[in-house]
Amino acid sequence: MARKQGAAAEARAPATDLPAERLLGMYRTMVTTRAVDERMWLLQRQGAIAFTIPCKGQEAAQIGAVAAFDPSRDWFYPYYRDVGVMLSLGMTPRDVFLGGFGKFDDPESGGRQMPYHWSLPKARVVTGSSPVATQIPHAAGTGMALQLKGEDGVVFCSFGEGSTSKGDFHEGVNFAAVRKAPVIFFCENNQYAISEGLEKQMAVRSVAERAAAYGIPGESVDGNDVFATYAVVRRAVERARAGDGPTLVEARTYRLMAHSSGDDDRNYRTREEIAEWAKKDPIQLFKEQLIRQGVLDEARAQALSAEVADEVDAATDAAEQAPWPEVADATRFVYAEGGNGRGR
Amino acid sequence: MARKQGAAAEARAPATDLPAERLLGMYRTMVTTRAVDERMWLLQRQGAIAFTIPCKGQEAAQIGAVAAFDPSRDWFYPYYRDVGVMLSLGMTPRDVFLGGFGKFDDPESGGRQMPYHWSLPKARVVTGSSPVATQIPHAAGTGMALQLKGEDGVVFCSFGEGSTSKGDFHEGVNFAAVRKAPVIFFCENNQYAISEGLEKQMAVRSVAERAAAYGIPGESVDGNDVFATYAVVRRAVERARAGDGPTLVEARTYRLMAHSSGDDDRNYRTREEIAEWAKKDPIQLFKEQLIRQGVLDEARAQALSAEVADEVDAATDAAEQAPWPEVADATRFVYAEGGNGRGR
Amino acid sequence: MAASQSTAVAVKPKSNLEAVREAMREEMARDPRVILMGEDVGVRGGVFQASAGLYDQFGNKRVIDTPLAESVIVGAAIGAAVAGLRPIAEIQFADFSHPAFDQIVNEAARVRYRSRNGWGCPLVIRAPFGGGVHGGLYHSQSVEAFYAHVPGLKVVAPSTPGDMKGLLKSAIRDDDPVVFFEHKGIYGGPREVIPEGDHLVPIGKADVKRPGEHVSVIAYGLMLHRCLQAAEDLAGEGISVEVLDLRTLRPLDTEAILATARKTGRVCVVYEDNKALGVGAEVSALIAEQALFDLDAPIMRVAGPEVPAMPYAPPLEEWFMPSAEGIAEALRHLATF
Amino acid sequence: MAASQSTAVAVKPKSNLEAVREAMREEMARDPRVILMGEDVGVRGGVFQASAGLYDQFGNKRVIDTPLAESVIVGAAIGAAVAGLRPIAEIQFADFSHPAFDQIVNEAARVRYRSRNGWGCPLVIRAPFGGGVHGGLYHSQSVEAFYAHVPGLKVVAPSTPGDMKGLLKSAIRDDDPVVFFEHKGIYGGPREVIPEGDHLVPIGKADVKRPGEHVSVIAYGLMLHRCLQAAEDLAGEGISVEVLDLRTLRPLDTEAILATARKTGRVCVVYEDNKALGVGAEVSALIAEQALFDLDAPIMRVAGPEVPAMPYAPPLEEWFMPSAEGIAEALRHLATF
Ligand SMILES: Cc1ncc(C[n+]2csc(CCOP(=O)(O)OP(=O)(O)O)c2C)c(N)n1
Ligand SMILES: Cc1ncc(C[n+]2csc(CCOP(=O)(O)OP(=O)(O)O)c2C)c(N)n1
Ligand SMILES: [Mg+2]
Ligand SMILES: [Mg+2]
Repeated sequence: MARKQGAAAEARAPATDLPAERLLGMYRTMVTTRAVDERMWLLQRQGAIAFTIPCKGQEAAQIGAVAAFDPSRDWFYPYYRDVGVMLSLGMTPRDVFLGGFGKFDDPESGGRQMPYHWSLPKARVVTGSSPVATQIPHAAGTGMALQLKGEDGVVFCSFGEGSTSKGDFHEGVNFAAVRKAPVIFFCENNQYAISEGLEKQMAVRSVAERAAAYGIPGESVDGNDVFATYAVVRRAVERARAGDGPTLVEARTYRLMAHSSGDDDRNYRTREEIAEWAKKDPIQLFKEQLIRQGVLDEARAQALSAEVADEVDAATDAAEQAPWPEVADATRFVYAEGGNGRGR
Repeated sequence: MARKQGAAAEARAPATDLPAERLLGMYRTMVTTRAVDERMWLLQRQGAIAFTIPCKGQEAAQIGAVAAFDPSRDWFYPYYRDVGVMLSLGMTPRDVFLGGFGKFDDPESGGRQMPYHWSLPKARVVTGSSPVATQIPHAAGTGMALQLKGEDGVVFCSFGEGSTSKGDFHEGVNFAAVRKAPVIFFCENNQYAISEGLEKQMAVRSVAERAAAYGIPGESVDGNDVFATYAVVRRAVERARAGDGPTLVEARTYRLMAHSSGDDDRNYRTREEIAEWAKKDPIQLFKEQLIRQGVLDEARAQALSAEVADEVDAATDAAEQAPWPEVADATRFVYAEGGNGRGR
Repeated sequence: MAASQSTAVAVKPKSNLEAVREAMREEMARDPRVILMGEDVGVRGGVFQASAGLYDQFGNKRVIDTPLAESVIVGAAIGAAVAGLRPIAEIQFADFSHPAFDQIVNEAARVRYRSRNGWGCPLVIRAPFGGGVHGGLYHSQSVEAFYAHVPGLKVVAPSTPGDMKGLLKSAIRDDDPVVFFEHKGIYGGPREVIPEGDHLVPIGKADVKRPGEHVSVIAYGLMLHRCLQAAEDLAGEGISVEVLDLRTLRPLDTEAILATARKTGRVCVVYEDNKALGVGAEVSALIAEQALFDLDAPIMRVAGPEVPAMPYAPPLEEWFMPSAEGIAEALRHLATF
Repeated sequence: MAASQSTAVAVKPKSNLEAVREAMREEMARDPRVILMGEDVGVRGGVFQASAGLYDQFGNKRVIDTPLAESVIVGAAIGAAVAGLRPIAEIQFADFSHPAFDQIVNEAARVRYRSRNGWGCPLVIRAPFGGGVHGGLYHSQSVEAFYAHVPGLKVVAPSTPGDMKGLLKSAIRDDDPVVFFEHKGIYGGPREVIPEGDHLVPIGKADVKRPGEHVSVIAYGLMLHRCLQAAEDLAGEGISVEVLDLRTLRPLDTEAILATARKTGRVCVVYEDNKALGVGAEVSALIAEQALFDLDAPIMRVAGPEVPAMPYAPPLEEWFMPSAEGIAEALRHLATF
């Protein structure tokens, strides 16, 4: 299934071990992700926050992939678009907005970093930076640390397809492969790196082909399909947990919005192309799948959307009213405070 | 032929378009390469020069590969072990020794760089550094420049198998592949990166498998066989010159000596392994091939070896007596002298 | 704008961003060896629109959208430079020059020296730097000190549209690698009339942007403008401030630095980068070595604090960057020392 | 060696290389979280034999031969550090730290700050640096100034076996990333008796290696020894030289630097790196800012010349490196200023 891309929804196989309640939770997270994403865009356009970088279109890939992990023992290196991953791991809409404003209660950085630079120690989501692909060597190292400590955690590490052009991608995946580190390298191939289409990044047609260089499995999956993504990643996680090393998974998807609030995508792609992909909207697709399975119905979906809208409104207000970081705080934690102790 | 490794010399196909005289020249270059290499080792052991890094065992790969290029229009990015490449391109034993001592007449750097940091502008051999793999992006850029200028040169770029672990390998080969730049990436897989065997660098069994990540051909060839190496590289050069882009060629060979004069290889490989590979000595093999073809006979081979020995003696003396660089010269050419003009 | 070599007439005011674009367009039109490479520099015209229109004008062979990989942007530019081209390599944000550090410092800077002039490497690496744009931690950094430490490189950081254009054109014509920093906080303004024609400003020359008698302040980039503001404010208090724009950070214009130090005897160096080992450290050390007995006050430095980088939250960002008020305060202290 | 916290008895003299090896062995034995990773650190024991025997003692899970790729050596060490280990990452030669520059500067140095203490990055990056070993251009560089510019990093460069061991042990126990430079020119000697037992030397403290009255010379690494030699030579001429060993380059021991400057009023900073924006620039700027009126002479710097790196040929290598004679000459000039 992984390597085939079903043309119609019917052709996809939603067979899964995920219970109905879990599926409903995932659907709710997807709807919340979309609502948070759209609110961030709105806040930016209103001048309330400085910057946003939308994930619209990539929600199924994110939420399907992360569902295959065990939040009680696995480690996470998500990339900036992964609102869906973070909401799945316990971050709240308010947290995301706090990051957007740069408020002190922002759990990622206390307002120090631009939005979407995830960090959530309690969920083992490791702090990230802006230079892309730098987290890939980190994920390899964390995987090796788990091996050494005899723990059975698996590491999730995501990035865009453009980021696979970078040396750190090569070095990180290669080292993980050599040491059979338990890492899932999850590429959200949304077809563009800012303005540059796939063909400017690589001479292969699928990111999964890059896996051959490392002697690890490479899987390509329809990233707009939660079930398909979940199934492929799940298999990869099982392999990693069993000691069989890393997998490179490519989720084929599409960025429905501009690259960021600072981008204008009109000079590098057509409106028709976007419209074509919008027809495959992952939330719509997941909803149809759940309705067909009898897990969801239209009324419940609408109620859920209304609840989410309220939640996002309240979260926006809460974040807006939260305090700014104090200047006195800005010099703290350049180094550890309180002498020798734990690394963190 | 490229992907098969003939067990016996007889199984190899020495069919070639290279005329007898050319073959004899290549044989002479091989013998000279070996003699220069051994002399450098001796000089280092005598304390006359500071450092050497032997190429013994890799001569066939080097001389077979470079023979496939056109010295009148092609560009070269050899790596430190490529004495055979450089002697093929017009560098003399005296030049190599001048570099060994660090004398002013050293054509590479005027005594500024350690030995084996090739540079020979008249032959379009571009200056190199010590950090490995850095020349790979350069080669990609030179290939693109040739494309832009409408020239039909092809770029030779060599490196060891350990160096394929580096980000610059990935980034350089990838960019060249995307732009279909005319570059031959030639990997001399001598099985070790200092003490580290192949399995510590990659989870694939052949460097050629790395090509799949870039959508370019990957070829693996017996690098101890001049004819086989020449044939494979020749085909790659023809493709590149025709506009069909880069090829990654792996020449499987072996480093018969320690990594360098500073290395002791006894703790990381067995004497038996070395002895096994010594049986496949590339010079011996080439000699047998040429004798079988009637191009060479034992008497002529001996005479030639004697000539080379004399030449190498004379070259050693000449380099030893050459002047040191003056201190006053050391501040020159940090920047161009004489204002705006040519880049070099 | 002392150093302009142009005699042409003036027209309407331009921004620093327009200055960059014009310099590239003119040099590409003038010299077919000049190419531009970087992420999104093609159809997108660069994320700041610095190369808008160049792709249409010069085509995809000379305006090259590269893969997302800074080391190969610089590395391939080096390979093109040694082969006779004159590449401009754009790094999207100066913060992302670090993956290319080895190619810039160990390669580009050393090509000529290590081959004893066998090869040269005429290359411009352009990078927007600096803060005040809500880009913390990684879209606001000042990284110029790393490169200003490296012999073999030239490092330029202009502050005004005339200098921006004139220095970029000089950089493109230079036979050696030039790291060209454009402060993104002043891309939009203040605007300035740029002399028309082949306007060149020489690399290596500082410029007294405002002459003064009592105190000297030395700066570059956005900080230059805050220093000018402080000088203007202090003029009302009877303190006459000389403002020296370094413009080039390697090689430093030692003569101009020592001249202003000797003239006023009171020097403050202002920079947005972290203080320790920032560019101001060298300026200060130069003066302490060569003009110590001309000084009437300690050499002050007003610079970014010793935290890893400028934070994102507005109050913290404001805290990080030296302000006109803070600079005025320091100069007042020096003047009355 | 003033700052030792150890009270144990002395035994036979050890080299700096042995000091490094002992520090790693002891810390690995003491703390199972400590691992070592790098090229050839395993069976080969490192190209300088710094880790000889550790592979046999601690196995291939804790002594890891990495692929030939510095960015992932540091990057993976960061990932191991955040996950609770305490990696020592070896860079074979400091010249090859540049491919890892982004991981060191943008990542390791900022992990704690950017997560506001959510994560920490206890990591030691060891790198042999410096010249005098016929390694030009690329096996002799001094790269410490790049890292000493970066808040979030600690940068250490000891000169004597006792300090080498005591500071490496402190670095391994530190909760933050430490870049640890070992001058390869003094790996073999001079030897010194190292206090036995758990010998720790604190990061951030300079050390007066020779007290004096007339002139101060400030240095680190191999240059410290040349300064000691110069001081010894000048003692015969009646010039009493105080020699301050910086030991830590970030954070600088401002107090110790200002104390010696105030004591003698005549300061020379000596370093092997290129002069402009080398570590001495910051030392000089600090003094010029905080102790200017205690000075009786300009602050001198004796440093490597402004060429890209130390050349290979013996006469050029000798020319590049400050010599004891050259240092003595400068100190003589200062003393009689
Ligand atoms: C090292 C580095 N270079 C450049 C950038 C600027 N930049 C931010 S996102 C981006 C495109 C990334 O594309 P991709 O990896 O496909 O992820 P996507 O944004 O499409 O999800 C670029 C060039 C960066 N963040 N880091
Ligand atoms: C970036 C970098 N790191 C480390 C080194 C030190 N070093 C020199 S050669 C070498 C091994 C190279 O192995 P390989 O690429 O297989 O080439 P070989 O020497 O076997 O021909 C290493 C680690 C270096 N020169 N550059
Ligand atoms: Mg993308
Ligand atoms: Mg090898």
